Parts: sequence; structure tokens; C-alpha cells
Amino acid sequence: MSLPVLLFASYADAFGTRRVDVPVRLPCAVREVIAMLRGLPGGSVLPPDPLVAVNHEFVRGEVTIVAGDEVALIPPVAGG
Amino acid sequence: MSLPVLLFASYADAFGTRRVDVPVRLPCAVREVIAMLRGLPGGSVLPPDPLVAVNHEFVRGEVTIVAGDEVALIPPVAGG
Amino acid sequence: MADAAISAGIAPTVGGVVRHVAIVDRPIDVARLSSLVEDDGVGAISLFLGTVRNFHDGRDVAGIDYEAYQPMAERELRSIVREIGDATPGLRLAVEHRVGTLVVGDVSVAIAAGHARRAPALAATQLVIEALKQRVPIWKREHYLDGERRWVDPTA
Amino acid sequence: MADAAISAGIAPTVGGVVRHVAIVDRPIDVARLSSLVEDDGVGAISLFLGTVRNFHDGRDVAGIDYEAYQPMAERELRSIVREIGDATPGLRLAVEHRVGTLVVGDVSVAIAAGHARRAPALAATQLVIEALKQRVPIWKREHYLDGERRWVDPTA
Repeated sequence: MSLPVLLFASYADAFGTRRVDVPVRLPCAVREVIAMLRGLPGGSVLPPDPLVAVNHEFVRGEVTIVAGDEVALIPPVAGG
Repeated sequence: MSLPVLLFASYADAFGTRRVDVPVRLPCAVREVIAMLRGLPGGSVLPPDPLVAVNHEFVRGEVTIVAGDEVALIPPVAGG
Repeated sequence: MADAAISAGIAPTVGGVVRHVAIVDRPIDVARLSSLVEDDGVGAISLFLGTVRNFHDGRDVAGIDYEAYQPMAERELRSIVREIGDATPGLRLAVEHRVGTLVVGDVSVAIAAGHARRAPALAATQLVIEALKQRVPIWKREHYLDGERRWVDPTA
Repeated sequence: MADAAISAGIAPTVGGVVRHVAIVDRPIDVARLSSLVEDDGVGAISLFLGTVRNFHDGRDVAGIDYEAYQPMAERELRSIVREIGDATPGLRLAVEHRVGTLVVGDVSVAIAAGHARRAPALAATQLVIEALKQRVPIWKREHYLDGERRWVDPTA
């Protein structure tokens, strides 16, 4: 079982991909997914508590992810 | 000897003209010109201390007007 | 004189700073005004447009006559733009006010400010419109739907 | 997805209030955006344009790649516009942000606000740009004249 996580900008560059499949058993907490990502090649780019969006909404680390959720890591935004 | 005074907007409407010749001996103070204008037909539209411009600059009542100056009465402005 | 308002010439740069002001008797070309404050070093452009709206003080408005004491109005506008420009290095400012008979929706005044950063650009448009309303000799006579016309006195 | 940014549809009026947002991958039509907030009851239109400038942090910039998490960016923009619009009756707001590769002088973001009075229109553009920079998932990678490219991190 794995969870696809969307990556953008500097995070996508660091992981070398715009989508990484994280091997986790769902449901699980956002912070568990982050911990696994930080252990992958390129994962050192991530701060301990990066911004995460689930289904296009910012969420906190204790939020639970279920199958079918769209999960994305959000680098520091720089629009405008 | 007379001094031409430019009028605009509500003041021009009240005096029925855009330029009134005020019979004064120059040099004289702005406030003397205002006093004479207030006594003319339509002059009741003027407040005791209306805005006055001499040579395109706002001036106070004690300023002296000399021959050749461009004098204008400035109704409350409403640009924008 | 007021009724013969003519566009003032463009003073494109003063020490590298754009400062354009004009009283015009035709529709304001907003895109052109905005382009005057563009520059490779500009990261933010703030534009303010005053438009004729269809009501004021509870009355239905059909249009507005704008009148200016043209040479003094341009002098005051230049003075406002100089004061604000001098206080903000790198600021580019362009201002035009229209005179004549305008109908609902017409642009009566347009202010464009360009700067490397957004805060000075945003502040500049606001400072210009506030100062313009305080001290530039321009007047407006509203035409109401009931046929009456009245000079607006903001001090009344 | 981010690279396939497409213009969102226009939601012209919500309870009579214009609220348009879009992430676009072509030049922003500023005149059209401004026209969206025009109305017979509007007396003031405030426009803010973010443009690509030729330097940043002391380095010469040639251009910028903008990337967005498109559906979330539009959702956040809609949320910002809704919050500000709900707090200001009669406010009309339109916002577009461009993605893709832009060169110096290109407009990256345009915000238009229309209101009967100038203070709410001026405040709205400022509130939108500040909120956009805080919470809308858009990123930019600057291209420097020396050939280097770097993602900008405003929190660094």
C-alpha cells in the first residue's frame, strides 16, 4: 500500500520527481508521511514541519490521511 | 483702475460671469478685493474668507496684489 | 482657462523619475498612463481610477461636468507629484484628470505609481488621490436624473 | 497539476458581487480584468500589478518561472476574495496570477477592486496581495544573468 504525494518547486527538484509514492498503511497521520519522506533520497530538503495540504487545504501534522486523499507538500510560497 | 478676478464653478454661476473687474487701486490686500466682491450682485455666495489664488498659488487675505497678478477665487474643490 | 483644458506635455523623467501630470478634455488612456510608470526596475504598479457613479447622497446621477482652473490645477498636481516623488526614491508617478461632461462609468481621474516594491507604489496612489481632493482646483457639477444640476461642495 | 495551469471560469456575480479568480498560463489581460469590476455604482477602481523586475537581492534577474499547485491556488484565491468581499458589501474583486516563464516587465499578478467609494477599493487590493503572498501555493524560480536559477524562499 502506498500514498502518492505531490511535490512542487524546490521540493520537486530535491526529490527529482513531482510525485513520490510513500509506502505507508492508511489511514495514517500527516506527520508519519513526513517522517518517511525525510528519510528518502532528497528528503533532507524538508524542514521538520513542512506545510502540507490534503485535498487542497492546509492541514496540521496530526490530521489523518485516508485512501483517496490528495496529499501535497507545499514549499514556502512566493507568489505575487 | 480695476483688477480682473477669475471665477469658477458655483462662484461663476452666482456672479453670472467667469471674470469680474473689481474697481480697486493697486497695490491692495486680498481681503479688500474679497470685501468688494461680497458687495457685488451675486457676492453673497462668497464666505467671509474664501480660498484665493494669486498667480496659481493659494494665498492668505493679507497678501498684497500688484498690477499684472492673476487673481482667482477658488470655490471648495471637488476633484477626483 | 478652465473650459479650454489641454493636455500638458509629458515630463518623462526628472532625475530618472517619471512625473507626468495632465488635465485632459478627452477620455484618459489608462493603458498608456500605466505604461509611463513601467520600467525594468519596477516590480509593482498601483493604479487608481475614479469613475462616475450613478448615485450620490441618495440621488440618481446621470453625469458630471468637471471644470478645472487648468494652469493652477496642473501646477498643484505637479507639486503633489513632486512632494510624494521626492519622499520616495525610485517612485514613478503619472496622473491625469479629465474635464468636460462625463457620463456614468467614465474615468474622471487616473493615477499610476510604479516602484521596485509594492508598499511605496500602493501608498503613492492613495497619497495622490487624497491630496488631489484636498487642493487641486477642480470642480464637479452633478446632473441628476430629475433634471437638476448642482455643484458639489465637499465642505458643506 | 501545476504545469498545466488553465484559466478558471469566471464567476461573474455572487449576490450581485463580482468575484473572479484565475491562474492563467498566458499574458494577463489587465483591461479586461479591470472591466470586470466596473459597474454603474462603482466610483473607484484600484488595480495592482506585480511585474517581473530586473534585480532581486542584489542580483541581476533575466526572468522568472512561476509554478502553481493550480487547483489549490485557485481555491485559496477564491477563499481570500470571499473573505475580503464578505467583509465589504458592494466590493467587486477580480484576481489573476500568471504561471510559466516570464521575462522582465511581464505582469505576474493583477488584482482589480471596484467599490462605490475609494477607501474600500484601495484597501482591498492591498489585502489581496498580502494574503496571496502569505498563503497561495505559487512559487517562483529566478533566472539570473549569470545563468544560475534559484527558487525564491521568502522565509529564508
